[in-house]
Amino acid sequence: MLNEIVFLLCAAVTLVGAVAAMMLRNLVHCALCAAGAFAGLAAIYLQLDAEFVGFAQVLIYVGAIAILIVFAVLLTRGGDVQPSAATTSPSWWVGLPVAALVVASLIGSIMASPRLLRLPTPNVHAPVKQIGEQLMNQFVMPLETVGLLLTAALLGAVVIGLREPRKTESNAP
Amino acid sequence: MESIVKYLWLIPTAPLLAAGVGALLPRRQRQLGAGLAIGAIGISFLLSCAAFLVTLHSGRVSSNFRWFDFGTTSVQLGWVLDPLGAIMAVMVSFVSLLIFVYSLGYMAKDENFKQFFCFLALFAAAMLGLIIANSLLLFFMCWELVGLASYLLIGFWFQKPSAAAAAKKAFIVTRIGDLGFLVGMLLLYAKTGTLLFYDNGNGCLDQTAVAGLVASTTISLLIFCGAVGKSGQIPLHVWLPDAMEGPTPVSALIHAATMVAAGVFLIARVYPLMTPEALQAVTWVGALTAVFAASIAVAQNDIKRILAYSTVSQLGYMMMGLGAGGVAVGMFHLMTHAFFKALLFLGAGSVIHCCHEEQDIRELGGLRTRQPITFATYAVGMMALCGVPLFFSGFWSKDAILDATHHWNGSPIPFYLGLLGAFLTAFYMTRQICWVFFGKPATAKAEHAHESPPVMTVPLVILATLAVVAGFFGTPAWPWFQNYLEGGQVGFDLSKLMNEHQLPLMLLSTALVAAAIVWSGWIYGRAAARPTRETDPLEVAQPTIFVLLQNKFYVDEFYNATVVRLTAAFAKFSDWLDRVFLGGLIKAVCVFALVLAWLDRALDEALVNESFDTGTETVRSSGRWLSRLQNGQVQRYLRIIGVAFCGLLILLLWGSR
Amino acid sequence: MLAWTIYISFLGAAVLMFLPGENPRPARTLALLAALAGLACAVMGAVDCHSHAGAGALTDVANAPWIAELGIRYHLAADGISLALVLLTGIAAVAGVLFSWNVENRSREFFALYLALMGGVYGVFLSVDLFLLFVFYEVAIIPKYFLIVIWGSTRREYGAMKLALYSFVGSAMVLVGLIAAYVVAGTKTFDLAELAKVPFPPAFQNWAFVVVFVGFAILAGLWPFHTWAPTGHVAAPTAASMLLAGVVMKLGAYGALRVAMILFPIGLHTWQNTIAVLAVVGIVYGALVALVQQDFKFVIGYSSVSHMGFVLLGLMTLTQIGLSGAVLQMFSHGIIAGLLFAVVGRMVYDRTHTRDLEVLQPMNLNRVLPFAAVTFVIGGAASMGLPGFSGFIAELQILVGAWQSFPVFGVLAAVGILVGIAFTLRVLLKAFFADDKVEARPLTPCPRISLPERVGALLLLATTVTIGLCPGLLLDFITPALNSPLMQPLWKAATR
Amino acid sequence: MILSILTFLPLAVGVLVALLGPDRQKLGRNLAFATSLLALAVAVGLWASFDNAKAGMQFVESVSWVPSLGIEYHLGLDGLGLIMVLLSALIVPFAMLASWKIENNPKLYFSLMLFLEAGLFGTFTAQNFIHWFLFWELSLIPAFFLIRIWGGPKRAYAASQVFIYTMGGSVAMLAAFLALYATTDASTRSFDFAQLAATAHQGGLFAGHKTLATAIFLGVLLGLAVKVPLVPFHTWLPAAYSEAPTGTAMLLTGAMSKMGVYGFLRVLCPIFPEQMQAWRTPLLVLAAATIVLPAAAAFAQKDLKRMVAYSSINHLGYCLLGIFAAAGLTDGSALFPNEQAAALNGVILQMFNHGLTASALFYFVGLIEQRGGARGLNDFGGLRQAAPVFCGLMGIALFASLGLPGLNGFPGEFLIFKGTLHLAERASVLSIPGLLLTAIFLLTILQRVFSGPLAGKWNGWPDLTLGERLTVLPVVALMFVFGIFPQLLTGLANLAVLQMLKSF
Amino acid sequence: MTTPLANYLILASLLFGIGLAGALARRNAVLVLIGLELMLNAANLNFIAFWRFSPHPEMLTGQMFVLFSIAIAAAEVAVGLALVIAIYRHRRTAQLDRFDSLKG
Repeated sequence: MLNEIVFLLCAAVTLVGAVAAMMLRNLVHCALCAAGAFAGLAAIYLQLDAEFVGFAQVLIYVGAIAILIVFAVLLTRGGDVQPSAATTSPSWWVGLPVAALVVASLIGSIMASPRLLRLPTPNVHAPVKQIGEQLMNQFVMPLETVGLLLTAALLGAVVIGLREPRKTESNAP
Repeated sequence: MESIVKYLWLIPTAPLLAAGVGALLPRRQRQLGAGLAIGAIGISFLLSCAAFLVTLHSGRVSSNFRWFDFGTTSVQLGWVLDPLGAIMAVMVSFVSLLIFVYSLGYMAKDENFKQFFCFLALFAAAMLGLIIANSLLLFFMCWELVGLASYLLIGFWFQKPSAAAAAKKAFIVTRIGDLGFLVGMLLLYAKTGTLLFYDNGNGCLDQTAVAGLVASTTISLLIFCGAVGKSGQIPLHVWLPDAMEGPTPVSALIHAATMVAAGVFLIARVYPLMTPEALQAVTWVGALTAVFAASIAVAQNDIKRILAYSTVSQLGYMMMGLGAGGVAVGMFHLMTHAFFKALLFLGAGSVIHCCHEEQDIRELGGLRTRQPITFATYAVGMMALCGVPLFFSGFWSKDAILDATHHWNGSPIPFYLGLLGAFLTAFYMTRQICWVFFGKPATAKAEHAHESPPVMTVPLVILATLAVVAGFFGTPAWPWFQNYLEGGQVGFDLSKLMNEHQLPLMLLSTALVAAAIVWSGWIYGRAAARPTRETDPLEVAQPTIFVLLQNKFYVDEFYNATVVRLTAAFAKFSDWLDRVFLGGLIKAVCVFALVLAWLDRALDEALVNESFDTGTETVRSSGRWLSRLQNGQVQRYLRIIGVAFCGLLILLLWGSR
Repeated sequence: MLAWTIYISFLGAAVLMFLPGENPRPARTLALLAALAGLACAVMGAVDCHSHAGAGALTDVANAPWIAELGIRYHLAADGISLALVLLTGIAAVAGVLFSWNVENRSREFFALYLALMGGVYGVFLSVDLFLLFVFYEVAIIPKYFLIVIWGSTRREYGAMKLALYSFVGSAMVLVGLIAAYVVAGTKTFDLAELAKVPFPPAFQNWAFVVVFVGFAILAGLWPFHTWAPTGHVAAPTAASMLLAGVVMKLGAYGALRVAMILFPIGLHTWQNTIAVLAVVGIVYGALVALVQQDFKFVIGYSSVSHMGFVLLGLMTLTQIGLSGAVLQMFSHGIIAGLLFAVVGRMVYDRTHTRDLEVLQPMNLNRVLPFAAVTFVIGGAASMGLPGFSGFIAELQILVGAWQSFPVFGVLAAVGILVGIAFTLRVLLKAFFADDKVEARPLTPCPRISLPERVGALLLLATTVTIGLCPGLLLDFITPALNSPLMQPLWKAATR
Repeated sequence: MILSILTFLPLAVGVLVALLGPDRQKLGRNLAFATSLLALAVAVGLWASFDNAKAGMQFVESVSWVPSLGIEYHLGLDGLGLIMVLLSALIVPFAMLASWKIENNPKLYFSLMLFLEAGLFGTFTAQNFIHWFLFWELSLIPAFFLIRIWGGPKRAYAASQVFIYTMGGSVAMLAAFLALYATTDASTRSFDFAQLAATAHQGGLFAGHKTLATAIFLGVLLGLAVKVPLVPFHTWLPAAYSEAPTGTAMLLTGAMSKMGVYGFLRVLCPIFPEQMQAWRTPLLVLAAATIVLPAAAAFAQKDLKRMVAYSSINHLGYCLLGIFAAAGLTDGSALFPNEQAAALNGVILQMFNHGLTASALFYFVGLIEQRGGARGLNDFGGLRQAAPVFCGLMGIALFASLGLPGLNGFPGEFLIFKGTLHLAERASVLSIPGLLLTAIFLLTILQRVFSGPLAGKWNGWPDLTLGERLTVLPVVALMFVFGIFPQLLTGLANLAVLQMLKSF
Repeated sequence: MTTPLANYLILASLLFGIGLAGALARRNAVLVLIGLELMLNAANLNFIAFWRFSPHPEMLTGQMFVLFSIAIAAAEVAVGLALVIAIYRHRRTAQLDRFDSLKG
């Protein structure tokens, strides 16, 4: 029962955060709400006995990504300062039904499979050590790849984000 | 005997060489050229005489050689010595000699003097070759060369278009006959396997004697075609009068004594081959020609033309004689005619020469006193031709012919035609003599005429003598000539002259001739004496007939309107066939191919290429249409992904049931 | 030895790609060396093969597993037919380089692509693994596209695209057929000799043959799929059109013979008459269309269609003599068409900048470019099929074969020869021997025919004359190849 | 070996001359002429060493060429071939002399002449169809260019026409021969003339295929008929001959037209005896038409060259008449060996002599054109006065052409008619008017050009120069020689004819 | 542990839907990126949930997947944001509907 309550709380936090992040006008607020949603998810992970993942979620999403987003928001603020400008895209009315449709079909399909409700909950014990061992043995190649990817992505991000060479500037009016 | 046969080939070869060498001489070597020719013909004459002497005692000798091989056989040529050839050779070479000499004077002023003698020599060579030939093929070859020489000589004054045309006409008209001759010869060749006349019993004439071979009437007639052409018989006589465009010695040589005689000689030569039917045709053609030409001669005004028609007429007599009486009859007239006709032509030449090339008898007159020698000899010739009795050769030879036709069992008509011809001959010759020699000179040309140089008159005198003498060798009383030819013994028998066959005939013909001469002399003697000579008395009397005769029965016009025009039309047609029809056919094929090609090209461009282009264009445009979905709006892509996801999901969920 | 023809070409292409600088001289020298080396390898391989006991039969050159799971092997082998065509490729390659001597624009890339094309062609002719063959076939198509699109002339994008599309449609058909054969055979091999032994069911053969044959024959200019040829030839630069007409069209014919006809003899038998009709139509049609073209190169382009019709007709005769004629015609046409294109594209067009016959007519080129005129005369004579040139012996054999199989087509093909004579004559007269009484139009002084052009032209002329006078040189390869076990299914079908 | 040398000598020198620099025109010309003289010497040498009494081929060379196709390099010479080789060797230097003053690129002109000569030699010596065909075609290309480049105003048309026409015929012939080869039983397959004839004689060719045999025969016939030409395939000829430069026209009529007749004798008759028999009547009619129609058409021409060209067709018509009459008499009992031999001997004589005469005529007409700038029949008149030697020699040639005895034209025509009158009576009677028409138009030439008053503008008309006299005198002399001693030729030809008759 | 799997899945669906709606409806590129992150997280939640309820949770595969996913998401965000900034610099805007460089 307690579990139920915790779950509902966490779910509520997550959903509210997500909704807020998608609906607020102020982009900084949006970023902060998103961070909230990420945090809610982290809680749910914990509840699901995936502690390592939960902490990783907190560290990366709430800690790093949200901050990055805030920075990005701040950096891209100069151009469209007029607050009256619409925050939604012109064809937002198409997007919402599509999203609704997707949700509906997903939920419909979940509901349509009653076996999911009756799945037993096995006991798990997933210590960090075990995760580490598996990462170093079975998943070492993907791990290395991801490392490489991260490095490349960072380098790429830096390169893209750097100011362009003089050439283009001089071309600009 | 043997030796002379060995050298017989020299008779034609000597003048041939003279002609060849003469042709290579430069033009200014006039005397040398003439001397060569005269010398050569002199040699021929001597050789001929020698040969003639030989034949008096012995029979026929021949010498043959292989010309070339074909298949398993070969074509043989050769020469023969027999009385027929020998007497002919003597006559031809002698007349030629005289004419050559005469030409020295006649042609003295011509710039192509040397050439003239060269041609004359060629002519004599061809004629002599023809005479001694022992092969129908060699005969034919020489025959053609005679044609060539006559072509060259008739057209000698080539600057005159009429002369050139006459030469061409002569060659072509005789060639028509020659083609018949050629075909006949080839048929004969196929039949006998040889063209030699005498070849130790294997020649074609031998075979007639030994094996009784007689060529078919077709062959005989075809060969006779050649004679018709060459001897100017109806219907191929048209070339002969025109041939008077040549210099007068040429006329004398070719158209009096020798060339035209070749046709007669041909028939005489192949006489054993001729079938009776063919001989009938020969007689008829001869008889018709004799009267036909004589009647034309009555209305002619050109001195040489009259003689030419007279020649045609006399040739008709010879043919008639050959057909009805045999070789000797025809050949005898040939001999005598050769002399007196040469005489007449040369006399006419003398007149023309001295009257500045005036040939119209109406423009002459009164020459009797101005050219006495010419007149005398001409009169002899005229009387010989007319057949004035006893002393003139023509009388005897013509009488023999009339006698033969009288006894001919084919039909009596040729006999009467012959009589008519004799009458006409006497008539037109008297007319001519009257116009030319009697009366007053009609023009200044005649007025100032003078006698010809001796180089011309001497041959006249010689010929005149012969024209008289020759007749005595063939009188019924002393038929030496006939016996010589036929190989019998001859004896003098005056009674033959007086028998019941000969005498009435002689009297009849004498009466006719006398009547003609008197009548004609009465008419024209008076007309010639008149100061103006425009119209002919006959024309006044019978204008229609006279005009018809004067225009030679319109035969030339008839030929022009039919044969010549047909040939031209055929030529035009052939040309049209080539250019328009066949050429058009070819063009049509080309056009067809080109049309096809353009069609194909259009097909390629319009259909094959177009369908490809349209196909690719369709693909491209549909792609463009689809690419409108790709408007670069990321969110739209996302939406589409979403919808597609839903679709997929629904499909999966509900589809799996 | 023969395999080196492929390697050298690709190696040369690779080296050229990395060659520094824009100077064309090293590029073309290198290309010439590579082409010469290729030719040398081909000749040596041929000599080598000739000295063997079983000259002409299929001899392995290289054989190694490639994609083992699918039974695909890297298997190169040569028999007389491929040898003849490899030799042709070698000669055409050398001549092509010589006639490209004046390419200044991006010459490095030009020659690299050129050599890559050569490599692909060599590969096709030498592969006996059908998958490998197909790969090389595709490899040959790509450089062709770029050669035309970058260095081409009239409507080059159109021509190149058309060529590429036709080629790809063809190869798609071939691929479908090959895979179907692979699957139906079930022997897990793409090896030609192995597959040839498989008795495919007749119903299958009937459609597979058409698909594969037409797929290949499109590249051989089979009517009515021929229009890529003139357009492509016109658009292509000289060397490319030489190769295109000279060698690439042979790829199609070679494939049709090697793959379609050998694998599906029953299908061949079914379709023999139909395809023979198309071939004859191609002969006459191509010649007729060539008769009314204004563009000099179009004439030669359509003449290629006509001549390739002879190849296809020869193939369809299904007689020894006809097939041997077809192979010889492939060789011969390769040489002659190369020569004619060289004259048109390099000697004439590069100097006068026009190919319009009406414009060329008053120039009276036989005065200005006597060497070109003489070359074209001889080339034209060879193209007409005059005796003494290679085309004669080839067409002679094809006609004999045609007489044995379809007499009527023999007559029609003879008509085609006649039209061929007509258009060759027409173009010869218009381009070179126009009436010189017409005042020659002042022509920008055109450079003399250069040494490489002369050498190239002489090489091709010498080849066609040599083969014309001593056809035995090639027939000694071809005839045994036709008798080899590989060809036996074909003869069986022919006697059916 | 000697025949190969004879064939390839002109070829090699021709290439050499063509490759000379453009400033060595005279050297090239002289070299070419010297070569043609050398070839003539070789040909005469062949004649001298030819064994007159031996039947069959002499100087045989036989090398396997393409054994798989039965193609051999097979050369040989019999009397017929030798006569033709002699004729070609004779005409070429004559034609070269006639072209001596060509100004436009003489080097090329003379080298083409040499190529043509090689083609002629090759054709007349080859004994294998393919080998023969090679040279047959080889001779066409130089002829084409000679007309195309050096011809008269309408040369483009004329050259293309001659080329397309002849090639059309050649293609038909080639196709027919290939069909013959293809349909013959493998064991007797051959391209060799003698072998084909032997097979045909044993009935081994197209047994049972009547239609096919006819088609093949007609194909070969077409090829030869165009070349000769046989009416109605002759329309290319007048244009070609009249537009060709003088020397080329001489070669065309003198030697090249003989290739066709030669083909009839060597190829068509021996290999297709049955078809010759079956088609005898139409062929004879066509031959008669070839004699009569062109003769009539010549009569309607206004252009001297065209007249001479038509007369050339007419004369070749006699050859064809002789051949058609002599061939196709295979039914044993009705053989006329002597007549056939006569006709064929006549044909060969006529071929040779017409070559001499017609080329001489073209030479003279060419001179007239060169001097007067015109060649219309009515453009001249009275030239005999200004140029007696010219007139005399041309007259000799004209009379030789119309078959005057004593000149070379006569023996041939005599023999031909000797044979045909017996073998094909009606056709030869039909053709007789041709002889007359020939005479008419040849004399018309003499009349219009040389007779009549000399027009003022031709007053200074030059007579033959020394060089021209030297050029033409040998030929005229030969006209006399072969007219008087035809045995010179029949001695060579007769054995070959007898040999040929066995397979007719 | 009574909360059934379905609840987690529904939560994930909702989260995904919200993210999707945001990504589709908002103009700002940064917000679209946030929406994407939400969707990614929804997926991660699914992984974890399925892992948790799988018969062999000791295999840890779900966890591993999520870990990598998070790492990749970090990289993605970094690059994405850098792109946004770069585009912003170029175009002076971060409104997505102004970008149509991808237009075909």
